[in-house]
Amino acid sequence: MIATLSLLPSRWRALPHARRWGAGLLLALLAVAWLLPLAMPLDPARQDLMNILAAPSLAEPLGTDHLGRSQLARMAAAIRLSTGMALVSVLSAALPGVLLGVLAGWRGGWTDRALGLVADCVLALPGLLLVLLLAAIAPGQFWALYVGIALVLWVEYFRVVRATTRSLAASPQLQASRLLGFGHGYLLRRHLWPALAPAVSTLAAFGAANAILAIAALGFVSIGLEPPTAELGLMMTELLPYYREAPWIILQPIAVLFLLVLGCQLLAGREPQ
Amino acid sequence: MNRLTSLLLGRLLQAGLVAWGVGTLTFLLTRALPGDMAYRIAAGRYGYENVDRDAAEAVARELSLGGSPLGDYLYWLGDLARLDLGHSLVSGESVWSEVRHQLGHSLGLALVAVLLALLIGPPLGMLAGLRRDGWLDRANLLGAVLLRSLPSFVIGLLLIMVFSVGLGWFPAAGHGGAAHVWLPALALALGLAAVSTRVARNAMAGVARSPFYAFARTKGLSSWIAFRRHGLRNAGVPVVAYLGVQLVYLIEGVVVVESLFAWPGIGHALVHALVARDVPMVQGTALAMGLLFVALNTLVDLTCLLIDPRRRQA
Amino acid sequence: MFVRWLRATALTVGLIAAPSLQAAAADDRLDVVAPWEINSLDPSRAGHVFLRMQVAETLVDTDHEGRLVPGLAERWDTSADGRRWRFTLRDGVRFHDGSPLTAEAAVKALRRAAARPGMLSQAPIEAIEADGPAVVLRLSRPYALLPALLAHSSTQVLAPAAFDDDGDTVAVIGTGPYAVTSLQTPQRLTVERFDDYWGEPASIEQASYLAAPRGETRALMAQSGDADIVFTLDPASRLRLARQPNLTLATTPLPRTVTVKLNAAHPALADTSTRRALSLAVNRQGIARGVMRTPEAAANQLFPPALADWHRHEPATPARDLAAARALLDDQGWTLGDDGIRTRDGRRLALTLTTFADRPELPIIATALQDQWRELGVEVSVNVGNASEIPAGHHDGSLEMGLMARNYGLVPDPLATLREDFGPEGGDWGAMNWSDPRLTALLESLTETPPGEARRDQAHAAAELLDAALPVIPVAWYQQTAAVNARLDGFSLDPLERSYRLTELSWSET
Amino acid sequence: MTLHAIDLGVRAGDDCLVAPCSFRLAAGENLTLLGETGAGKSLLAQAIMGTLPAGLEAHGEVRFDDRELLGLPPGERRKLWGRELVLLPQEPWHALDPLMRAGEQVRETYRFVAGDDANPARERTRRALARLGLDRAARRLPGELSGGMAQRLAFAAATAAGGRLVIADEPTKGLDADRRDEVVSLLQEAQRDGGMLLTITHDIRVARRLGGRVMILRDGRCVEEGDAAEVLRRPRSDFGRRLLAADPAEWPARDTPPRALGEPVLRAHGLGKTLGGRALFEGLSLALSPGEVVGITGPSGCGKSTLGNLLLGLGQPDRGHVERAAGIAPHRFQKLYQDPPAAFAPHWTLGTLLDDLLRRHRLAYDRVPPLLERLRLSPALLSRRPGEVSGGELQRLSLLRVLLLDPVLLFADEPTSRLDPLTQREILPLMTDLARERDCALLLVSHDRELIHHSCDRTIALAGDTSMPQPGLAAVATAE
Repeated sequence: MIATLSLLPSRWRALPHARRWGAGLLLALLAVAWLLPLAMPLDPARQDLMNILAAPSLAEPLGTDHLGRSQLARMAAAIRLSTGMALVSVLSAALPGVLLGVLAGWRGGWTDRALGLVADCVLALPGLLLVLLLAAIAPGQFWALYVGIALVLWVEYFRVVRATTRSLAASPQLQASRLLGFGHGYLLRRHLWPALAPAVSTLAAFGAANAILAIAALGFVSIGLEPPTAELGLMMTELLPYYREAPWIILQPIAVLFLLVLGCQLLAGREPQ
Repeated sequence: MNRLTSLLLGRLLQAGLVAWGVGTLTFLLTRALPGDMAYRIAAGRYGYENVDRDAAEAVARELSLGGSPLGDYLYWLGDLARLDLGHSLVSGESVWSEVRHQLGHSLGLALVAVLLALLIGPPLGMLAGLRRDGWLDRANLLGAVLLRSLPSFVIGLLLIMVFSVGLGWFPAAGHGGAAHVWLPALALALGLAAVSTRVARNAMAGVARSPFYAFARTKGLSSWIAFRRHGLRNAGVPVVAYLGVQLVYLIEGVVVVESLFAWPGIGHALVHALVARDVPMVQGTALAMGLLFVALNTLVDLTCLLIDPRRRQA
Repeated sequence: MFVRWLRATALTVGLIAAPSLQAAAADDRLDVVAPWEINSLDPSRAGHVFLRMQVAETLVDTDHEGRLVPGLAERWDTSADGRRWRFTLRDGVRFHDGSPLTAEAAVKALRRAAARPGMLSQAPIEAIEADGPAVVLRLSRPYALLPALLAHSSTQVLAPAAFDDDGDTVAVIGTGPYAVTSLQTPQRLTVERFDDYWGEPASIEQASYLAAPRGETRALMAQSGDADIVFTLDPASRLRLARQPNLTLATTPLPRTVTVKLNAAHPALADTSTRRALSLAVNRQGIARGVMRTPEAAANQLFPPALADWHRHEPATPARDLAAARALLDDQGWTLGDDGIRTRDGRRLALTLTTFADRPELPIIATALQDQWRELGVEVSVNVGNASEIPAGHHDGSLEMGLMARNYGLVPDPLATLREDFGPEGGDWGAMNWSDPRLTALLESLTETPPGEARRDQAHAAAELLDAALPVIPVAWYQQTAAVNARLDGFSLDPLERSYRLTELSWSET
Repeated sequence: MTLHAIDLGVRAGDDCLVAPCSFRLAAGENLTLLGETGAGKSLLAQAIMGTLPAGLEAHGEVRFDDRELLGLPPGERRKLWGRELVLLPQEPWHALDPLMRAGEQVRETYRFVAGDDANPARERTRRALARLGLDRAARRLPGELSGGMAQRLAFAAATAAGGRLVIADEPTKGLDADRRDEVVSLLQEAQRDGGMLLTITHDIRVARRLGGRVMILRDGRCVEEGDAAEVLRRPRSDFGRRLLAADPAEWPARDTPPRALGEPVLRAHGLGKTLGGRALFEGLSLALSPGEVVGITGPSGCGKSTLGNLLLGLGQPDRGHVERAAGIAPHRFQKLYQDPPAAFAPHWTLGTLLDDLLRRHRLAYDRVPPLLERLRLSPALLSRRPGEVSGGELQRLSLLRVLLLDPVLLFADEPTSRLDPLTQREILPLMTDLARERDCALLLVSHDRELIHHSCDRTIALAGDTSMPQPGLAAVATAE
């Protein structure tokens, strides 16, 4: 799903080595999340209070959590929910960011300065205030948290897209295409988007991870808790107290997030500038 | 010098807009939030044990909630304009004194964290950038990705277990002596360093491949002098510029690290104020954090001007 | 040459850290860490911290067994009709600023406490006056619990200089064995021994209080020696700290019960048998062992053993009886749907359980109950919000079920809290849309009967009534825990959580 | 003091990039390596200097005085840089640290390479800059220097440590005609006091002015070698002759008959433009009629490109106005760019871009093959991306793209300045013939007066101030 974002006309063979690893890693994660429940009946909410924090065994490959629930089931559900919500957050940050960035870079002049000022102000507002305002308006809704987080993250897309668009707007390739009689749509599709795609997909990769970590931070100050749903960020907070008693438990959500970030990072191929 | 004045004017305008934004947002907070505010404030004041109807009614009378929205809004902005932030509904102290006290602690923590981040991130990043795709570069990438996927409270816990419980070098939490600032600042710094190290690595890799760096070497300068006189400064510009954007993570990290290390900072206060719907306090802390962010960004802009003389003439 | 650069940075970091090494180890100050923040100086808001740190004192005190003993008041007596109380103050007591304790100061403190939300406002007080060395309180009707209310932290007596002219508290000048040296709200308080204290002075010179909301942080501070005493350990850390050589662990049952408050007006919760079914479906053993990590925390009745008069010994712990619970619901006409949730004439048996995260174990218990009631066929959605949502929901009728930890030891005698919770129109933290005339009568007569055999029989009768009707379902009892550094002697836990008993502590010679 | 290369060649793995060749250089002498881009000239210089990129190794022997350079360990080799071997980099305005003042970049060579103390270093820098007429530029940043000034500054910085062997890599690339003589005199100065000069260039006029010995390279093979005077008059090798013929000065005189000028497609009245506070041109009026080839020439920075853009309507003149003939579709006024790849969207194949154009103007595909034939382009090119095609081929493709729209006016802005002489010799006449055949007015801009003289019907010469910074540089300075 992150892979589709890059939109580069590249077939699997053409993907350089690192990106193939990245795409493979992401597909593996998603496969586990979506295919596992089909293979074996898993109930992320079924508890067994007599068998809490059990070590990984054949019966329970990932052990049980502090309420005796199957960690395998919860991890699969958590991956599904978190990657889905991260995608919501990334899209709700990328769409306004890219559109406003192109507008600012293209028009220049006072639109550029006005949008730049708005972006700087949103960046200066404590993100936490925005997220909590949204979380309070729609209590118990996960999407509200993720959209709240996106309210802060769109500025990063805006800045990168504006810089690229501004440099391209004055370039000979655009002037030539305009002279040849092509309209704005064509210029966007042929010239602008391929130049923006790698930068945007890199930011998307890191945006997804930041969204999940932000949920973990919110869960740490006990906002957005919604038992019994399994969410990567919140699991890190819930399983934190058992870091000495059952260290493998809290490592699982962190390892999944690490693989997710590494996968996106390799896939995007470039770090955010 | 008009570049400098236009920059400062821009930042002043931004500060004004941030103040207006915070004022409006917190005003919305008072009006739009479901859940009875009076009850939450009473719970915040007297502890949830002895909150009951008459306690909540006493608070409601005191706040005189209600009245026409627009009138209140203008009245609210009027207060803000006069920098009269009112009194915290929970502790009764004047918001300004509470914020100054907490802002001082948070500012200290944030500055030490940024300093540590600058000491850890960019040097390692630049070393990795000099020898592209060497073992240090790969380790740097993996380390940065690992740190970016660890929530700051897990980093904090690991630090306490190693440096405080294990080695006993630093106190685990709380504040008081100078030694108390190190672990929370390091927990914040590692998060920031993970980002700045990759920015420094890319900048250095670009500079190392540039023609002026090659010419500095073929002129006869040793690799150390070439790095010190040409590499450091050219790679420094993007690192310092990226610092401005990075502060967003600093503010978010402060909230978690402060509550983990029991540090009386502003992030911690903002969370409590929001949960207890102590709106004047929310406005005071949010305003302080916003203006802190604008001030740090202005600092970053000035450093960029210092490092990059081209910007002065442009 | 880069190595030179890295060595230089490592050196500077080491230099700055060096002086801090000694500071942490050798200070002889008693460091106390607890989860509760000091959000104000006002006795009615943060009085509990100043009482526990023995900075301020109340007219009536309690001994190790929880019985009322003279505090700042030497003795007290009541008029024949029980409506006029006279508390004679101890003489020769000085405030920390040297000013003497006068009846006027005590009257001023009590009037402030009665005017603000808190326990004293429960009593039907008509007037409070000073009469020579004594304080006189006139009531509109007899109220035997008055001495118990005067043991509550909100009634602590501060010096006149502690308040500015419009009544706000500007300094905490008490009469306790320790005086405040520095106070940084909301986190930190440092105190030192008050030499001319009226009682026997403390042996430890300096002490400090730090509020650390996170359980993990407190546990690690105990382990690293930064904190000498840590209160309220989270279950997971408790097991680990028990194995630490330099720490001893103290636990004591608390008169606090985790209960589920039910809205008896809700169609599904109106009849007793449904409430009984819900109670039978709760796996109390699992929650006690799995979540609270103390098997004896399983609550078979509302009142824990710590409340000697009210706790009934006979009923064995009701093991989970899912079959009986299902049978009860079947009799009520709740037929099991194909999705495993019961329905009755078109309505699903779906309820919302509201709880809060100020006490970290409550959301976990809520999740456990959610699954256990799902096995019974009841769909429960958990809403983790702010603590005030339960009293707010009680008044606007929107609350369906509320999971909370009710402290019946707010005042040495639980009767005051019970009259508030189970009165004719219920209580914010007690029954909702449920009342029983027999219980109301019992609670009324209990206020007049002096302590003794007759009082205990009435208490047991009231307890039986509550356990039968189940306006609130008891789930688990609380344990107060503390980790104490081995270099301290004479530590004991106060079951009423009124005092940290710092004066009884001393550095061990080892 | 001698430099003796014996069978010096460069290989990448097992395929040979530069075939082994030998040459000798003594004190006071100079050798010029002449050839097209990609002939391996730079690789030879890098082999001697020791700056070959990873994966390439030098073979054979290079004896500098009595030391064999190829065998030296890299650490020892680097000690020679600046002190013994001096490399003048290509495009010096990129080779100077953009953040450091000009004078400082010279002083640091005296201070850290020559090892002078602070004061003598400052003094010697001042004197060196004064000698090169750069005393006013000491405080300026590289971004504010013109191409010529940047070249002289790089020379001062590189030779400060007293290196005897000076290797100049494409010293005149990106500079216009007037600067070329300045550079040649600069290089000769390095050679005068007993130094040795090895110059790498594709410009025959530079080789002829430098004199000394010449070696002509083609596809990594030494084709001819000898005295400059003799080799550059009557070259023995066939490639040498074609290389000589490519110099615009040698082009045959135009023999096209004068033709009756039709109704002008475009008129300009009293055009005036000021840029950066300086008036580029005033009161300029002209008319362009179909099939006419008009040249605009002048020193760099005199506003040639700006005038062309104004005529094409890509900018607003400060004074006067441009008037187009009525009834001509706007897309029949087209432009060719100086750097061909910059005019194409880099991410798509050329075929895709061409199909877009055909679809946009609803043209049938059958118009393309004859044009491909006429422009000597193989259809296989269409399946490649702009980055995977040579500059010459790409310029011809942009010509094809423009011709599809039967242009009435074509503004060619230095179309061949980035191309090799042979490619230029082939493309420019093609361009002028096609314009005449299709009655399309061609406006040709170039700083090479010989080229304009041999191609155009009439010429507009613009005067200009030489101290204007390089156009490319100005963009760098203002980049945010």
